[in-house]
Amino acid sequence: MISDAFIPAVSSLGAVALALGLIIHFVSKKFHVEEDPTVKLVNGILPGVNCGACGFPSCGQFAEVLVETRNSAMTCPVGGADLAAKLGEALGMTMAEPKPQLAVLLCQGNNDVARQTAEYLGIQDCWAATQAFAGPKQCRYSCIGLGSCIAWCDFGAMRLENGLIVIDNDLCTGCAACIPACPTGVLVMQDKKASRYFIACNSRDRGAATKKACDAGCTACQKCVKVCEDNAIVIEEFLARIVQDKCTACGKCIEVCPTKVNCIRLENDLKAVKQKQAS
Amino acid sequence: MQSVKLKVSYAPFVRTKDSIESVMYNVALALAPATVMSIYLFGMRALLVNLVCIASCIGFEWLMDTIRKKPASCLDGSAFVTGLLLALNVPSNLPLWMLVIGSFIAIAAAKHVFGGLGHNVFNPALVARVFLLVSFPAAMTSWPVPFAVDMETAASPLGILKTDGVEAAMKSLDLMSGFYGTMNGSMGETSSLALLVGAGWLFYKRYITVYIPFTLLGSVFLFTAIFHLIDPAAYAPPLFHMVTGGLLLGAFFMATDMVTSPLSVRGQIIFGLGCGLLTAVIRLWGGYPEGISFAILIMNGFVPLIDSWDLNDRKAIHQKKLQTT
Amino acid sequence: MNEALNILTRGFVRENPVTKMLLGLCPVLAVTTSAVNGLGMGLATTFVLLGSNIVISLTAKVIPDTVRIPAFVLVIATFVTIVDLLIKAYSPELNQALGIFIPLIVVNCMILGRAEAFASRNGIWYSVIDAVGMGIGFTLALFVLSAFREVLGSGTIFNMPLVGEDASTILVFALPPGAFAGLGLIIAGLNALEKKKGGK
Amino acid sequence: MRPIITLTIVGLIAAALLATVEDLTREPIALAKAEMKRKAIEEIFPFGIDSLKNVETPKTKFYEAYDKKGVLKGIAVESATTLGYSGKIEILLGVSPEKKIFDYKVVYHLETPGLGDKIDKPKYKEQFRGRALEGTVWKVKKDGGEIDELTAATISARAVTDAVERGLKYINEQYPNSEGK
Amino acid sequence: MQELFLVIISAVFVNNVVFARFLGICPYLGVSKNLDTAIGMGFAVTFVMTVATAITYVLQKAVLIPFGIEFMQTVMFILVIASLVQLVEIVLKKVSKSLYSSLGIYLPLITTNCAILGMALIAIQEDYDLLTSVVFAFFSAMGFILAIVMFAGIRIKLEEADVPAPFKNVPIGFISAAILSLAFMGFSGLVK
Amino acid sequence: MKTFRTGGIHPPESKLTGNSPIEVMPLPSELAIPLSQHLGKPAKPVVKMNDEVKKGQLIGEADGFISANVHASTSGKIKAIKPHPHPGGQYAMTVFITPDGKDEWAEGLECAPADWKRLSKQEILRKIKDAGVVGMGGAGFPTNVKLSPPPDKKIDTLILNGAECEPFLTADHRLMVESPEDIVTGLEIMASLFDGPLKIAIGIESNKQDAIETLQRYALPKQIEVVSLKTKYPQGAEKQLINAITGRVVGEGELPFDKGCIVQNIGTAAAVCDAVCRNRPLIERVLTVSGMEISRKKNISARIGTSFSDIIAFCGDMSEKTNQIISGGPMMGKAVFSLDVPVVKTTSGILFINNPALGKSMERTCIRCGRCVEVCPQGLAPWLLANVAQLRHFDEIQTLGLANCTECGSCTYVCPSGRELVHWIKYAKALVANRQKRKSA
Ligand SMILES: Cc1cc2nc3c(=O)[nH]c(=O)nc-3n(C[C@H](O)[C@H](O)[C@H](O)COP(=O)(O)O)c2cc1C
Ligand SMILES: Cc1cc2nc3c(=O)[nH]c(=O)nc-3n(C[C@H](O)[C@H](O)[C@H](O)COP(=O)(O)O)c2cc1C
Ligand SMILES: Cc1cc2nc3c(=O)[nH]c(=O)nc-3n(C[C@H](O)[C@H](O)[C@H](O)COP(=O)(O)O)c2cc1C
Ligand SMILES: Cc1cc2nc3c(=O)[nH]c(=O)nc-3n(C[C@H](O)[C@H](O)[C@H](O)CO)c2cc1C
Ligand code: SF4
Ligand code: SF4
Ligand code: SF4
Ligand code: SF4
Ligand code: FES
Repeated sequence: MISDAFIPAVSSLGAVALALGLIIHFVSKKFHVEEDPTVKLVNGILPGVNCGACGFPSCGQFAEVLVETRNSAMTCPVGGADLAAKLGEALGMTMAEPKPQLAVLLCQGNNDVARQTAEYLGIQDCWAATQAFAGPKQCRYSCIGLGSCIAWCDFGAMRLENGLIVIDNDLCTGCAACIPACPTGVLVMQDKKASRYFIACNSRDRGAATKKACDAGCTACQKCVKVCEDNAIVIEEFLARIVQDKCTACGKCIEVCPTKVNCIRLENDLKAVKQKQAS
Repeated sequence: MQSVKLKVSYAPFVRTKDSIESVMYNVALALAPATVMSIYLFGMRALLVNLVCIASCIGFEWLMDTIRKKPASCLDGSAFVTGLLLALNVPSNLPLWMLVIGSFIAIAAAKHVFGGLGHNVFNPALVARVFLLVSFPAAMTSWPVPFAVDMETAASPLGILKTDGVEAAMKSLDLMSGFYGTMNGSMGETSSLALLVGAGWLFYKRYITVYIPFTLLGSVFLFTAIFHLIDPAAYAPPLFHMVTGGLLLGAFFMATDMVTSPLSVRGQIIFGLGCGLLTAVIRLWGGYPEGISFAILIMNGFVPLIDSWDLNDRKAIHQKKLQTT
Repeated sequence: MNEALNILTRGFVRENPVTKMLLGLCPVLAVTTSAVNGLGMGLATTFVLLGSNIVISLTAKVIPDTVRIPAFVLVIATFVTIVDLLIKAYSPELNQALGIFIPLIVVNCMILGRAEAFASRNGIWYSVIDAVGMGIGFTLALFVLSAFREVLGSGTIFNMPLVGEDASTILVFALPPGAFAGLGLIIAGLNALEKKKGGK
Repeated sequence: MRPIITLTIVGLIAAALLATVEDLTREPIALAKAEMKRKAIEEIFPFGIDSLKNVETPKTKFYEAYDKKGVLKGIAVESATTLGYSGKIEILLGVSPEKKIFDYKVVYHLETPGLGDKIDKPKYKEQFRGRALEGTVWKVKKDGGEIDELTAATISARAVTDAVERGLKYINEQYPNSEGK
Repeated sequence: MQELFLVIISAVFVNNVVFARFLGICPYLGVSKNLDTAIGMGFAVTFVMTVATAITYVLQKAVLIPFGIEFMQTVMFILVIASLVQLVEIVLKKVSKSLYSSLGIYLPLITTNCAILGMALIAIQEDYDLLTSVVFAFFSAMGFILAIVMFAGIRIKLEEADVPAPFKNVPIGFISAAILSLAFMGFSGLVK
Repeated sequence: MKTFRTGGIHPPESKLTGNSPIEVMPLPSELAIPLSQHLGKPAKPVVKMNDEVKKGQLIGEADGFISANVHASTSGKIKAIKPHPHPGGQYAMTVFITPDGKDEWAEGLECAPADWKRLSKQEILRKIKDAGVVGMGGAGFPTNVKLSPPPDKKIDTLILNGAECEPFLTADHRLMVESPEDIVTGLEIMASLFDGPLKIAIGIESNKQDAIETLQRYALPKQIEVVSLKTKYPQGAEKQLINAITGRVVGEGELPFDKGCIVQNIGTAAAVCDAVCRNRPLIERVLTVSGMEISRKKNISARIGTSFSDIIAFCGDMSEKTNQIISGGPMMGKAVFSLDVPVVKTTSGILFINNPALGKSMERTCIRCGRCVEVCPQGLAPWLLANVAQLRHFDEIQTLGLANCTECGSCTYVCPSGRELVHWIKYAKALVANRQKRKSA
C-alpha cells in the first residue's frame, strides 16, 4: 500500500514545513509589534462615516485618541447616547453623553411666499449665486434655495422643496457638516430637546422691508414678546428670538403671530404649523 | 420702468461663437476630402458604409441619452465624427450588421458607459475598430481593390509586407499612387493627399496642434528609417510606412482627439512619441500588419497618468514658488 | 435552520464571491471560454472549498496564530492537489482546458478569504453550509459568464453548435477582452437589478 | 515551539495523504494519457485500431496501427512547424502503408480563431486525402503549388502544408521501402 | 541574450500577466484606487514574485524532481510563498509603519495573488533555467506594475466622470480592462 | 507694439461710443450713495437722517487703513441711511440724499486751485485721501494707500493704465482725448511722491490711436512714455500690463510693488489732479452707457449715487429684449439685479444686452480642448480648477494656483462647452476663504 513516493514526500514536506515554521517563529519573535486591540474594538463601535463632527478627521483617529487619553468628555455626536454607552462599556468607564443637536433652517421663504428680485441663471449652487449677487430672493437673509448644503450632509437628511431646504428630523444626526456649506448662515444647530419653539426667520431688516420681501418674515411686531409669560422671547435686530432655556412650550406665541405663514415653529416640525393653519 | 425681467448670471457676458458643434462639424468637414475619396475609390458601397455608420452612431447616441436621461447630445457632432471615423477605418465591403455592432461598441461601450462626451478614456471609433478587427478578422482584413467591379479583394500593402516580405510589398505599390490613394485599405486611409488637405484645415482652425501628429509621424519615420538602413531587405523604407495603412488618418484625426489625448504640450509630445514607437514596433515585428489603432488605444490608457504627472509637476512648481516668495 | 438557509443562499447573489466580493477573479476570467470549463472549474473549486472548510474548522483551535496562514494554505493545497490528480486521471480533457488554473485554485483569493473569515471562527456545520453556498455562488458566476462567452464568442453551448459553421461569431468574447467585458456587464446588470429592487 | 510542531505535523499528514492519493491515481493518469493519444490517432484513421506500436526516433515519434491479424494498417507521425502565423503548429499525420495521407489533426496551435484555425477544419483537410510525398508540389497555390490557401490566412495554410510535408519526409526516412508492402 | 530579451518583451507586453494571462486580477482591481498604493503593491508583488520564483525553482530542481515527487509541487510552492509573505509582513510592520498601514491589508492578498504562484509554475512549465526564470518573474511583475499603475490613472479620471450608476466602480473597471486587453492584443505575434 | 507674454483673447471690440463726447448728466431727483465703494472696510457714516449736506461734504469717513472717504455728490437733505442694492451684487449701507437743486459746494472746497508743486508729499497724500480717491479701474483700492508702499519696496515704475481692454467701454478713452492735461498732471503729481529714478509710462491699446496721439503731445515733453499696446484682452489687467511694459512677472501672492511697479487707472489720475489741484473730492465719474439694447449710446459724466433707472431715463430707449444690465464691462462686470443700483466710484460703464447664452444648464462637460489653458494669461489650467472646484476638493485646488487667477474671464469666453470656468473658480475662492475664516475663528 505504501507507495515509492511516500517516504520522500512525507520527509521533504515535513522538513520544509519545519524549516519554515522555525524561520517564521524566530522572525516574528524578533520583529514583534504590540498592537492595541481596544483601538480595533472602539473603531468597530464607531459609525465609521468619518463625518468629522467629533473634531477628528476620521473615526479611526477618534478611536486612537480616545483609547490613548481615555477622555470621557470625548463624544461622537452622530452615535448619541447609545454609542456613548457602548463605548463606555468597551473602555470600562462612563462617557459623557453628547447633547443631541439638530440642524434647523431659520427660513420659511419658499417660492410661494418669498418675492424674487432677478432670475438667477448662473451655476446652480448657493455659494456660486452669492458670488454673482445677493441671491434671487428679495430677502438677503433667506435660504437661497439652490441646495448647496444637501451635498454636505452624509446622512441624506436634507432635501429641497419649493425653493427651501427641508430637514428630516429623524435622519439628521446633528453632525453640523451642513453649517459651513451655507453662505447665508440661515442654517443653525439647535439642541434637540432644550426647547420646542423657535423663530423660523433670519431677516434682520426692518419690519416693513421684511414684510415687503416675504410673507413668512418676522416683522418684529412684538406681539409674541407681549404674550409670552415666561419672558422667553426677545427681539434683536428686528428679529424675534426664543431663549431656549426659558421657553416652556406653552404655544401662546404661535396663537398671536400675525404673519401669513407663522414664523414661530415647533421643534422644526411643520406639523404644528399646519395644524394651526388648518384650525 | 422695470418692464424688463432682469437675469443675473456670472461674467463674462460675451462668449465665443465656437461650440462643441462647430468644433466637431469642422472635423467632419476636414474629413470630407477623405470621405469623397473613399466614395471615388470604392464606389457607392463606401457611401453606404459612411451613411450607416454615421446614422447608427447618432442613433445609439440618442438611445443612450434617452436611457441615461441626459439632455440630448446626439446632434452635437461628436457621434457624427465617431461614426464617420469608424466608417473610414473599415474596408468598404464590411457587412452592414458589423458596422452597426461597431457603432454600438463605439457609442455605448466606449463612450456612454464612461459617462459620455468628455469622460471617455479611450477613443470610441478606435475601440470599435479594434473590436471589429479582433472579432471578425477575416472580414476586416480582406480589402476591396479600388475601382473594383465585382467586389474583388486583395491584401493591403502592409498585409503583403507582413506575409510576403519587403520586395513583394514594394512591388505591389508605387509610392505616388499610395500618396493619391489608389491602393487597398480602409476606406478613408488610402489617400494621403486627402488626409493632408483635411489636416491642413484642422491646423488652420487651430482645432489640433502640431505636437501629437508630428511627434507620432516623426518617430515612426525615424524608427523605420533606422531599421531600413540596417537591413533594407528585411525592413521597408520609411516613406512606404508613411503612405500605407492608417498612419496619417490616425496621426491627424484620431490621436488628436482632444478628449482622449493629453492637454499639455509635453504631455502631447510624450503621447505622440508613445503612439509612434508602438505603431512602429507592431508594424515591424508584431502579428498584426497595422499597429496605429492599438498604439493609440494603449496610449489613451496612459493619458490620465500623463495628465496627473503633469499636474503634480505643476503643483511642485507652484509649491516652490510659494516657498521662494 | 433559517439562519443556515440564509448562510447558504447569501453566497448565491447577495454576497456572491465573484460579483460582490471580487474574489477568485483569475479563474473566473481565464477558464470561462466554454460552459463545460466553467462548470468544471466551479465544481473543482467547490470541492476544495468544502474539504478545506471542514478541516480548518475542525482544527482551528489547535493551530496557533503565528503559523495559521501557512497551515491553512497547506490544508487547501492538499485538497487542490487531490483534485488535480483526480481530474488528470478521470477527465484529461478538462485538465488540458483548465491547465495551470487547477493548481491556482489554491491561491484563489476566495478560498483563503473565506477560510480566514469563516472557518476559523465557526463550527463545522456552518462552515459546511457556507462552503456549499459560496461554492454554488462561485460556480453560478462561472457558469453564467462562460455560457455568455461561449454563445457569443464561439456560437456554441456545451460544445453544441447554435449557428452554422461558416457564420461569423463575435470572436472577442472568446478572447481575454471578452472575459473582462462579460464580467463587467454581469456585475453592472446585477447592480441595476439591485437598484431597482431597492428603489421599490 | 508549539507552532512549529503543529505546522510540521500538518505538513506530515498532508504529505502522507497526498502520497497515498498519488499512488492511487498514478495508474489511471497514465491510462488516461495513453487513451488521449489513442483517441487522437483513431480520429485520423478511417478504421478502428486494434493494437498500436510506438516507435521513437530522435526526431519524432511514430505510431504503427495493426489490425487483429497483425497487419500494418497505417502509420501516424508527429510533425511540427514554426512557420505559423503565431509560431508553432503541431500536427499528427496519418498515412496508409502506401504512404498516402489519410488525414491529419492539429494538436497544438495558436493561430487566430476564425482565420488560421480553419487548418483544423474537415473542409480544408479534405484536399490532403490521398496525397503522397511524391506527385504533389507541397506549396500553396499562391506560391505555385497545389494546396489551396485559406482566404486571409495564407500563412497558416503555408505552415500546415510545411508540417504535412515534413511528416511525410519523416515517414520516408523511417520506412524507406515499405512501399507496396 | 536575445532569448532573455524576448522573454522580457513577452512578460511585459505580449503575455502581460493581467491582460493576457489573467493572473493577479484581484489586486489589479482591488488596489488600484489610488496611484500610491498601486505602485506600492506593484513593488511588493515584484519583490515577492522574484524571490518566490527563485526559491521554488531551486526547490523543484533540487527536491521535487530528484525524489520523484513532482505532484507535491503545488503544496510546496504555496507553502514557500505563504511563508515568504508572512515574513515580509512581520518585518514590514516593524520596519516601516507607514508602508505597513498603506499596504498592510493587501499583504495577505499577495499570498492569494495567483500571479505569484502562477509565475512560479509557468517558469517551470516553460523549462526556463534559473536566470531566465528570475528575469521572467521580475519582468512579469513589471508587466503587472504597468497594468496596475495605468489602471490606477484611469480610475482616478473615472472618479470625476459621469459614469452611469450601475457601471460605477467595478463594472467600469472591467470595461476599461477589457479595452486595455483589447489594445494589448496588438502585441500578439510580437514574440512567437 | 508691446503686449503681455502668455494667453489672451480678442473678443469683438464693440467700441460703439469711441467718438461720442462726454455728456454731463443732469442732477437726478434722488442720490443713493453707498458707504462702500472701495476695497476694504465700508466708511463710517458721519451724517444722520434729515441732516442738510452740501456738495462735496464728507458723509462717510474712512474706517481704518484700507478704507476711503465718501462725499455728498450734491447739496440737499439726508433722506435715509439703509441697506440698498449695490452694483457689486450685494446690499450695502447707503446714504440717500434728496437734492435741494442748489448744488452748492461745501465750504473750503471752492478755493482757488493750489499749485501742487508747492505741497509736501504728506500734504499731497492727505489731499488724495481726503478726497476719497480710489482706483477707478475696477477694484477701487484706496489710491493714497497704493501710493504709500512699504518703505522696503523700491518703486521704479509708475504706469498709467489706459488700455481699456474691455469691449464696449470708452470712458477712459474719452477722458484721455478730452482731458489729457488733467491726466498728465495727475500722473505727475503721483510721480512726485517717489524719489529716485522713475520710469513713467502710459499704456494705451492701439485701437485708441487718437488718445495715443493726444497724450503724446502732453506727455512726451514731461519725460512720460506713451506705450502703444496690442489690442488684446486683458491688456489692462495690472499683471499683464506690467508684463507688457516692463517685461516683469508679478507672481502668485505678489503685489505690483513687489516688482517695483505701481499701476493707476486713467480716471484715477484725473481724480488725483482734481483732488490735489482743485480740492475736489471724488463725487462724479465718466462712464460709458452702451450695449446693443439701448439706442442712445453715449459717454456720460454722472454723479456718484445716480441710479441706473435715472441713467436709463436720460439715455432712453432701452429695448424690451434687454435681459441683462451690466455694471462694468462685459468681461468682468456684474449683472445687476435691480434698476435701483447707483453709480459708484468704480462704475466704468453700464451695458444693456440681450444675452442669448443664458439658461440653467448651458454648461456641458469639458471636451479637454485645451483652449482655456491656451488663453489663460496667468498660465493656469482653468478646466482643472473648475473640475476640482466642482468636486469640492478645496485643499487640492489651492495647490493649483487658485489664488493666481485674476478672474479675467478669458477662459469662460473661449470654452466651446460653455463651462462657467471663472464662476467655478470664484466659487472655489469663496469657499476656500470661508474655510480659512472658520479655521481661524
Ligand atoms: C487579426 C488578424 C489575424 C490574423 N490571423 C491570421 C492567421 O491566423 N493566419 C494567417 O495565415 N494569417 C493571419 N492574418 C494575416 C492576414 O490575414 C494576411 O493578410 C493574410 O494571411 C495574407 O493574406 P491572404 O491570405 O489573403 O493572401 C491575420 C491578420 C489579422 C489582422
Ligand atoms: C489685500 C490687498 C492689499 C493691497 N495692498 C496694496 C498696497 O499695499 N499697495 C499697493 O500699491 N497696492 C495694493 N493692493 C492693490 C492691488 O495691487 C491692486 O492694484 C488692486 O487690488 C486693484 O486691482 P485691479 O483693479 O486690477 O483689480 C492691494 C490689494 C489687496 C487686495
Ligand atoms: C482682467 C482685467 C482687466 C482689466 N482691464 C483694465 C483696463 O482695461 N483698464 C484699467 O484701467 N484697468 C483695468 N483693470 C484693472 C487693473 O488691473 C488695475 O487694477 C488698475 O489699472 C489699477 O488702477 P486703479 O487702482 O487706479 O484702478 C483690469 C483688471 C483685470 C483683472
Ligand atoms: C480633432 C478631433 C479628433 C477626433 N477624433 C476622434 C476619433 O478618433 N474617434 C472618435 O470616436 N471621435 C473623435 N472625435 C470626436 C469626439 O472627440 C469623440 O467622439 C469623443 O472622444 C467622444 O467623447 C474627434 C474630435 C476632434 C475635435
Ligand atoms: S440652507 Fe443655505 S446652503 Fe442650503 S439651500 Fe439654503 S441658502 Fe443654500
Ligand atoms: S442636516 Fe445633515 S449635515 Fe446637517 S447636521 Fe443634520 S445630519 Fe448633519
Ligand atoms: S479667469 Fe483666471 S483662470 Fe480664467 S483665464 Fe483668467 S486668469 Fe486664467
Ligand atoms: S476650454 Fe472648456 S472644453 Fe476646452 S479644455 Fe477648457 S474647460 Fe474644457
Ligand atoms: S484569483 Fe488571481 S489574484 Fe485573485
